[in-house]
Amino acid sequence: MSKLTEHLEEVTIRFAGDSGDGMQLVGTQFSDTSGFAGNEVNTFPDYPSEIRAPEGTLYGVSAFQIHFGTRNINTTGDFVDVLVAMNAASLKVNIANLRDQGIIILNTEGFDARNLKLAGYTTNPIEDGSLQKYHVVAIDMAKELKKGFIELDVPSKLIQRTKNLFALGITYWLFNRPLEATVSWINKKFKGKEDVILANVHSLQAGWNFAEKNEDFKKQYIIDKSQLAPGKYRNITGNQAVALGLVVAATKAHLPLFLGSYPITPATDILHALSGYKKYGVKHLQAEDEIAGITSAIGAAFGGSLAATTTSGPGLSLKTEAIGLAVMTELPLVIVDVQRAGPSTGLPTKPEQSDLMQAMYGRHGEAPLPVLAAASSSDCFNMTVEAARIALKYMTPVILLTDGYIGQASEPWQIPDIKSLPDITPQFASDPATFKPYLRKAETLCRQWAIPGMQGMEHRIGGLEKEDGSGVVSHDALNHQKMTELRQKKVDGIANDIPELKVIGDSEGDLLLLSWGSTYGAAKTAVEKLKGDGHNISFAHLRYLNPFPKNLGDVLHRFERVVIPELNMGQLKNLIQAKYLKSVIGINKVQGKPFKSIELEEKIKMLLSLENLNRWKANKGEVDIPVDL
Amino acid sequence: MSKLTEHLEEVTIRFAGDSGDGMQLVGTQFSDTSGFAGNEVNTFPDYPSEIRAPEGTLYGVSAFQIHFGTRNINTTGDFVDVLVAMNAASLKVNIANLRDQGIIILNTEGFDARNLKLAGYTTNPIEDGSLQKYHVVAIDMAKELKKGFIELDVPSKLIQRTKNLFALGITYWLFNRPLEATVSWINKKFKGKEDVILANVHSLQAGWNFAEKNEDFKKQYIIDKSQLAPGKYRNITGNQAVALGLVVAATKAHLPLFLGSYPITPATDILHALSGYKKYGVKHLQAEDEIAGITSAIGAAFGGSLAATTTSGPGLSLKTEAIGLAVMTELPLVIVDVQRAGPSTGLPTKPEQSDLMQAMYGRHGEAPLPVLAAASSSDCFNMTVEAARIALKYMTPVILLTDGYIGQASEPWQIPDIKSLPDITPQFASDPATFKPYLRKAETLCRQWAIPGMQGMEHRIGGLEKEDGSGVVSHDALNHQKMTELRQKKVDGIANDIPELKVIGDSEGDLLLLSWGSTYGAAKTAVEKLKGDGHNISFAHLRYLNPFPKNLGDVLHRFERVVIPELNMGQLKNLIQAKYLKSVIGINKVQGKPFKSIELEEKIKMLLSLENLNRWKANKGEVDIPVDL
Amino acid sequence: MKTLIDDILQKPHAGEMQYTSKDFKPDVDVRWCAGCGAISVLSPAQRLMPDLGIPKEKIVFISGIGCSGRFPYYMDTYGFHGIHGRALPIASGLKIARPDLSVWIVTGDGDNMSIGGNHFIHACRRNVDMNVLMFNNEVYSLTKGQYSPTSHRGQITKSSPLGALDDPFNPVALALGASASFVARGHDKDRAQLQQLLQKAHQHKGFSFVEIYTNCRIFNDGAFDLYTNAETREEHTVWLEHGMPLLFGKKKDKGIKLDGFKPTIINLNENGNSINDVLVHNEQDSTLAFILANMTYSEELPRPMGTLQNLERSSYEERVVKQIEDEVNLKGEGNLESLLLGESHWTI
Amino acid sequence: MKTLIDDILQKPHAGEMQYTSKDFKPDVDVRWCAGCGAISVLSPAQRLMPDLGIPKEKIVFISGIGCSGRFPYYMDTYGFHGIHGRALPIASGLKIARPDLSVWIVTGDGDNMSIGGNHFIHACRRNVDMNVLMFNNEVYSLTKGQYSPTSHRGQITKSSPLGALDDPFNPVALALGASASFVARGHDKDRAQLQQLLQKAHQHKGFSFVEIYTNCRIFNDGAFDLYTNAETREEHTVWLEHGMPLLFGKKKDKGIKLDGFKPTIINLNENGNSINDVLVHNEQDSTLAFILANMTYSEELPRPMGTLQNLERSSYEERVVKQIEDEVNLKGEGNLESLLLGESHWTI
Ligand SMILES: Cc1ncc(C[n+]2csc(CCOP(=O)(O)OP(=O)(O)O)c2C)c(N)n1
Ligand SMILES: Cc1ncc(C[n+]2csc(CCOP(=O)(O)OP(=O)(O)O)c2C)c(N)n1
Ligand code: SF4
Ligand code: SF4
Ligand SMILES: [Mg+2]
Ligand SMILES: [Mg+2]
Repeated sequence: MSKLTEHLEEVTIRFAGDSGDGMQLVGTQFSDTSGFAGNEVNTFPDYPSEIRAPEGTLYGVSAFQIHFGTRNINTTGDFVDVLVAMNAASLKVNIANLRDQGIIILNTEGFDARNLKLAGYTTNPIEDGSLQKYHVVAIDMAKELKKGFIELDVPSKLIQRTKNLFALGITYWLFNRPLEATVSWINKKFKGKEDVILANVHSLQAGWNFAEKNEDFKKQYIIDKSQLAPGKYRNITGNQAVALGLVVAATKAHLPLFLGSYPITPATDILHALSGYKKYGVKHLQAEDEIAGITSAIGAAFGGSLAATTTSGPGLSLKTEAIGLAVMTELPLVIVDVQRAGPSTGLPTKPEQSDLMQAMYGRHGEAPLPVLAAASSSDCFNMTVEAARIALKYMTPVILLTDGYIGQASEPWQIPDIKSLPDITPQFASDPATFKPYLRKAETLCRQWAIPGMQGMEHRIGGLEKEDGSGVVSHDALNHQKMTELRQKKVDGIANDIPELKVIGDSEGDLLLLSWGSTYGAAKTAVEKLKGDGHNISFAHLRYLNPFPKNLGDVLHRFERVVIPELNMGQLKNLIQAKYLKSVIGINKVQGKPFKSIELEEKIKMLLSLENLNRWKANKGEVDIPVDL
Repeated sequence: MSKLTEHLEEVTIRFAGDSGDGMQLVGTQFSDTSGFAGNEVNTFPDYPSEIRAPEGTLYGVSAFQIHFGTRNINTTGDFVDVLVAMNAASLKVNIANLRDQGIIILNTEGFDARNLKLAGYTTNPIEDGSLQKYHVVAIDMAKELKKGFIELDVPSKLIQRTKNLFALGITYWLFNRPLEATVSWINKKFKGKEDVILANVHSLQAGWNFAEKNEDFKKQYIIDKSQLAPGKYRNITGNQAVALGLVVAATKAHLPLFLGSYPITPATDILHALSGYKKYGVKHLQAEDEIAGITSAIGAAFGGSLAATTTSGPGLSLKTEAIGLAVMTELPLVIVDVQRAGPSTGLPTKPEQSDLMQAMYGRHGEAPLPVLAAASSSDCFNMTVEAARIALKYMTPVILLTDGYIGQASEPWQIPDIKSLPDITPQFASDPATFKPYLRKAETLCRQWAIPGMQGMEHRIGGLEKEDGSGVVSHDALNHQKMTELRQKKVDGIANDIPELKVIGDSEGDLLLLSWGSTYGAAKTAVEKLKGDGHNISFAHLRYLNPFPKNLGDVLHRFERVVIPELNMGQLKNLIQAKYLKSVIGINKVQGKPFKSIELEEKIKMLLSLENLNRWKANKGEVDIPVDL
Repeated sequence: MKTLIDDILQKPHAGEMQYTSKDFKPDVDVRWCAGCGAISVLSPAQRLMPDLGIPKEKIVFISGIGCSGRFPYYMDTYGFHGIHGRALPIASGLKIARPDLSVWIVTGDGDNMSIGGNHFIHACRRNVDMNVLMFNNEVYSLTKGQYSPTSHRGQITKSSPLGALDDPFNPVALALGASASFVARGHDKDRAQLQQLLQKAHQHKGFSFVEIYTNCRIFNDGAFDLYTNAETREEHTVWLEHGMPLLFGKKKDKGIKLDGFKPTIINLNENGNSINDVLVHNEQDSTLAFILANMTYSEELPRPMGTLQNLERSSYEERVVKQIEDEVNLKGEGNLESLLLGESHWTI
Repeated sequence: MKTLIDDILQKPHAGEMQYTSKDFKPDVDVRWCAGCGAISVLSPAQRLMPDLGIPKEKIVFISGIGCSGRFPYYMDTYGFHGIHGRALPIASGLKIARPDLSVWIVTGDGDNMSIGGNHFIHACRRNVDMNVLMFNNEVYSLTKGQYSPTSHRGQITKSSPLGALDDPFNPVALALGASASFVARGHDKDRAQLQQLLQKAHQHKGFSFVEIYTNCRIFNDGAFDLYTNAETREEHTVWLEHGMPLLFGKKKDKGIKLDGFKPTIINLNENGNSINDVLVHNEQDSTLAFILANMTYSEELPRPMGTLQNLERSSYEERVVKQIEDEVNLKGEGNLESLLLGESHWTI
């Protein structure tokens, strides 16, 4: 039986099941295999916030979404094309986002009376006609698996545990994916447990075979390879990328790396990764709290390490006072904040971009420091290295903002050639004769770094105001004014050392869409779509929030309207209005979810209407679009 | 011998000496006596930052300044008219601020070789002619005192310790002040120690007599009574006023008062005062740190107390996370921040206004809360009561900003009639049948307060996002959006419940001077002076920083230029530019000192020049005046 | 100084209090993992409540963050789910402000001993009358498995893939060092024992600390099996009861004897050993409590369970109330007018 | 993994180290009040430094905030004046990153036991090799006189005008409960003793805690007079020295005897008491240390001074280094390229 094939540009598939169903595992495999196959990929794991909720419940559903295609894959996909649902709860939770005519691959075993009840279905959706607008393939996976295993001597309990690979096999057939990568991963992962390997490989193959034979699967979909730059690639999450970025930055700066941290969702993975890098000489202290996390890092920085601390909102709040100390002592320190939805404990597993104002201003006194933000999972690597570069070059703490979305989402990352990355030069003092701890370099205003062990440069620093140059404690009025200004100027001056803002599209005109952080993906996709549809719109993305790129003011004033989409109530909007007195239109969403590109597309389309433009002009820029995402 | 008298409008006197010289004591007496005499008074104690620095050193000088007069006494005085200097160091440190032709009353004993050396004088200023432009009265106080005591049987050590009262007596003569108030204070203070009373009273009188007889004192100065509203008055510092405000607010709300706090300069006096109010039923916990301070207050608030926590910058930083919890749980809480110069430990004994941005935005997530600021020492009372009113009426934490200047400075305060103050009504839930913890009142959006002990309203709250109404933990996307907006709207809505901004002077025109917090005094004085000189300038003062008064936008846009003086790098300027897109001219000073009114006067005069206005217009509002105070 | 609170407090409980444990179960799903030790602590707690004879509106459960932090949601009383590590100061503020309430804290080994460690030792010292149930699972569970301050050296977790390098706290020893007045230990596999300990903690006036070994099925399964499983626990734990000899073993034929300060095991069937040689527990002896506490991580000795220390001492909030009363008795109730007038004032 | 730090570290000290205490005195005024106990600790510390045989660029003094916090300014070594309560984690980070340094912490009873309490107990547990000198003056001095966690109940201070209601920590007992390996106590009136204790603390590998009674002239003058003044201290303190009997009194004719766990006083001139009845100190016995620690607030017993406990245990930073070395020995030094490649990658 030969089947039809169809070429597609992009697809979004979502594996959903109970927490125990192994959806994260098959999701990761599917995404790696898609990478191997030469596609652009963007993935997002969607864990329940319970550790292990009761089986079959709505809040126990675990899912993994993969968006892949030939080009322009910047988000994890607005709508799902193919939904794998291992039980009724996972269907219920995920169907809202399924595209009409989308494919549902169901495991009927998960739709028994108990499961239906737990999911809150009064009738079985497989039978009650409610799924008519989708293409449903209902499979009794247990039964199918048993068939395939008849000739094998494997315990049936083991077989049952490989249903997820069966489902994966089906999807591999659907997108004509090779099985090799997953097979070799299984062999590596379960090395020594022959029956486990056998069961898994067999199930994977059985899934493929099942789909090939089954009449409900009418077509295979082909997604052409992307035009990617030649090189080595891997899938990487933002959190992994931060960990690697720190190791690479330390290497390029020829410094030991020290991490002082305290676990907190969704930042803990960075700690996990670094705690495994012992053979790279990484030292870490899992401290008793966030304050000890950052202050131990400050101690290590005083001793000459590239020091870092990683956290999320509540932890950043606790580090507030110590960040001020790092500002005053002018020690290099990388502070990574993987933002989550607040305030307070908030929605701890959900992303938001609402720590920007805190990163900028969340300290008593005038305590300026550089703030950067990563645009995507793989960009976390670049921006971490950049944060370390700035910290070491300017002797300053730097806050790098990522969030729970890009922290946990993954995308292919072109692995850099380490040797080709530029060196980072720490600002060590060298001459005891002229040494003073607060003497500054004229160009950067950075002070000198003399660390214990350097003979003849013994000195004392701390949180009290210092005399310019000598670093001696000073309560002098004019000195305080001077030092306050110097600290500000040092940070402001970094604007000369970072790339200017690039505008994609016309460099002036009606409307500029300006994104920052993880909204990059959705914004970019929306812009490309709108341009494809013939709209005139320009786009820029900010990675540097403090200082802003030098040309930002110019860029802004060259547009009639500036639109900023943010996962907060308008924090960047606020900063920009304050600094450039340029009215900004905010698109704001605080729902614990990233933007869909379609949401932005529609908002912007609305804005682009002549009527809206006129209304805006008539109101002197005071029309905001309502937050109704 | 009868002497001349001269009438003066206002005078600034400064008592300066070694830490052990009792300058704070006589300063307080002088200021109380001036209040008794019916003058307006403004005083500032100026302690050394060391606890007890070595005698005679420059950094051991302790001073107390009193500015008093018939009208318009809003600051502690830009320049000193009369300086009492008990030793060489105190002359050295304080002479810079003495007006030409000012009077110096010196104790020659403090100008011996050792003292001169410690003060860094190579020649004796009394003799070397360097004080020519002043009117110097050099007195060997020890000798004079001994004379007077000849007939008394008092140990000479005791006599020596009353030199400060001798000096006070001199100044009382100089301004023709009655001795009674101080005499009765001495009697009360040293009750039971007859010889101490004797010695002190005698010295005071001896000082008066000395001045009356001495030829160097040619004139007595008369300062006419002020036109004060009839009523009872006392001198009060901002910190005392906060303590009293809390007690009064609790009384008017019929709630017990709870303070959870941790000592920190310059806020500790509030804790000191409240810890002495046991017989008013005040409970306080001196906690193990600031976090325990605020969280214990949150616990007390949960239990139905009017709860407060008091601190300064570093402490506010530590409370960051818990403030977010109070925002999320929507519990009433008064947070008082007596600002000091930062960042980090900074200049811990010096005032600054640099915690405004932190008060506004120093929390992770979107965590809005009301921010108020007191304008003067006595205004601390009003704004504390107001903070409590808002906290209880809207079920929200409120940050009240004062600073080390008004916290420690004192001025006469008309003691309010408690009965005439309006009641405050806590928002207690009443009906278990309809009770839900997050049901809101339509007008205020405040939720209901059900406290343990209320039967049938058992419920659970916490830091996780809540479902609207029910208060049950919710991770729902749209609910989070809704709750985030509700929290914001609740705070924004308070704008309808606070006074509109009053403009003094024309309600539109070229230039509006807008002050906030403790800059009030200097700004007001400068404006009155400028108006007196015929300049056209309008003035307004902000007590509400979040939300702003409803009419602020209107007011701002009615002026060509808005000038904001702040003891920071432009924080209110920032907020206003962000919100109203109105360019602001900042006058910024970060020197650990309040503004002098003359500084503001001069800056504004510069701005009022036609040339400056034109330049400003030409530059579309982008001319800022340089910070060179 | 009568306040609105007094009105609320003095209102008597309407109707009769005929509670059963059901009255303390709110209508919500328990969202701990199946088999989580926390679930086993919930039912003794719910069963104890009716015995307290306290109206449920006067009972408050306060927690920090961690799996244990959910506890208040499962108790139909007043509840406060605080922030990480701060349950104790929240509870202290509440209890000082409201001595009429029965205040319970549920916390974890991370919440209480890591980020909350300072509040813990100060609470021990201050002796506010409240009861702490610390769910010790020797791991951070809610954040998915990092080592905690009670994890043992070498423990492999997500943040110690090569083994943790820290030595653990011994929570009961720390509590003793901080001079807690009531210190006890129980575990999730014996609910009756646990209920008894909670009752004792409640009865004790002042700060009561109960460490509870709770199994984390997911991140540290079986950590306490030796001490909690029915098959092994008799041999590997010793129950401490005031006035009773320290006997253990399936047949209660082994005892703890002191050799100087050193606890050793004697077999009652051997060498003419007799029950008279066996150490008798005394809850009021702080040194003994410390010796017993230090048996905790011993390889040879059984692990002590039950009440290590139970001292009488006035509670902090009593002292607060008394200081106010004494002052009022001495000087009369404060007059607000004269407070405002201050030391000196004048009239215009 | 060679780094620039290695270069700095391996550079030998230029010239000979012939230090005297003067070399450790920077050219600044000491700004403590005349007669402050802190001043008396400064000189033994400065005198000790030359004896350590460590180049001064390898010595670091770290402090928090309080009067004690100024200490680093008076030591001509590297120094860090941290924020309130955080000296210990700053020091821990430094020492873990830089095991080659000699790290000293100077802190106060408020800095270390109040806001810094959590870091203190974790430092005790973790055993990073550093030396803590805690200046205990039983008051917050820098903030001008509030009660501290070591103030006694009833103490009148600015924030307890009617008397403090808290019972104090016993710092050495708390350290023992948190399993600190080296715990000692000295005071400001005997500099020779103090210098000896500091030397011992330095020699001890791991975390060393020395509580130092320091008189605050201004806010708590004379708090320790009984234990520190030459006239009374012999009668009111007992010096602890390993292997030595616990004798005290002007004529050393009184001794501490244990009655069960209870220390009692015996007079060697009475009732046929002999030196053999007197308790002999053993620094390595944790129970004894706890018993001695608990003598602290006794009305009758002399206050213990000297070394309460001195245990050998590997230091935390040693374990960190060893874990890295072991891993490198096992798997070879990390290859950054392969780390970046990760578990699976592909080539385009
Ligand atoms: C300020 C802050 N830091 C970190 C976290 C993340 N966090 C939540 S629970 C937890 C540890 C919980 O451990 P434990 O108290 O042992 O509770 P368990 O989950 O094991 O019951 C951590 C680190 C947080 N919520 N808030
Ligand atoms: C975060 C913070 N909170 C509070 C303070 C104020 N403060 C400075 S020192 C101190 C107490 C110091 O007591 P202690 O450690 O005993 O030092 P001492 O002055 O007695 O030597 C306090 C509360 C501060 N500087 N920072
Ligand atoms: S993760 Fe562990 S502690 Fe948490 S609920 Fe599950 S079993 Fe219990
Ligand atoms: S206040 Fe006390 S502790 Fe501080 S320097 Fe003076 S005497 Fe020493
Ligand atoms: Mg735990
Ligand atoms: Mg102290």
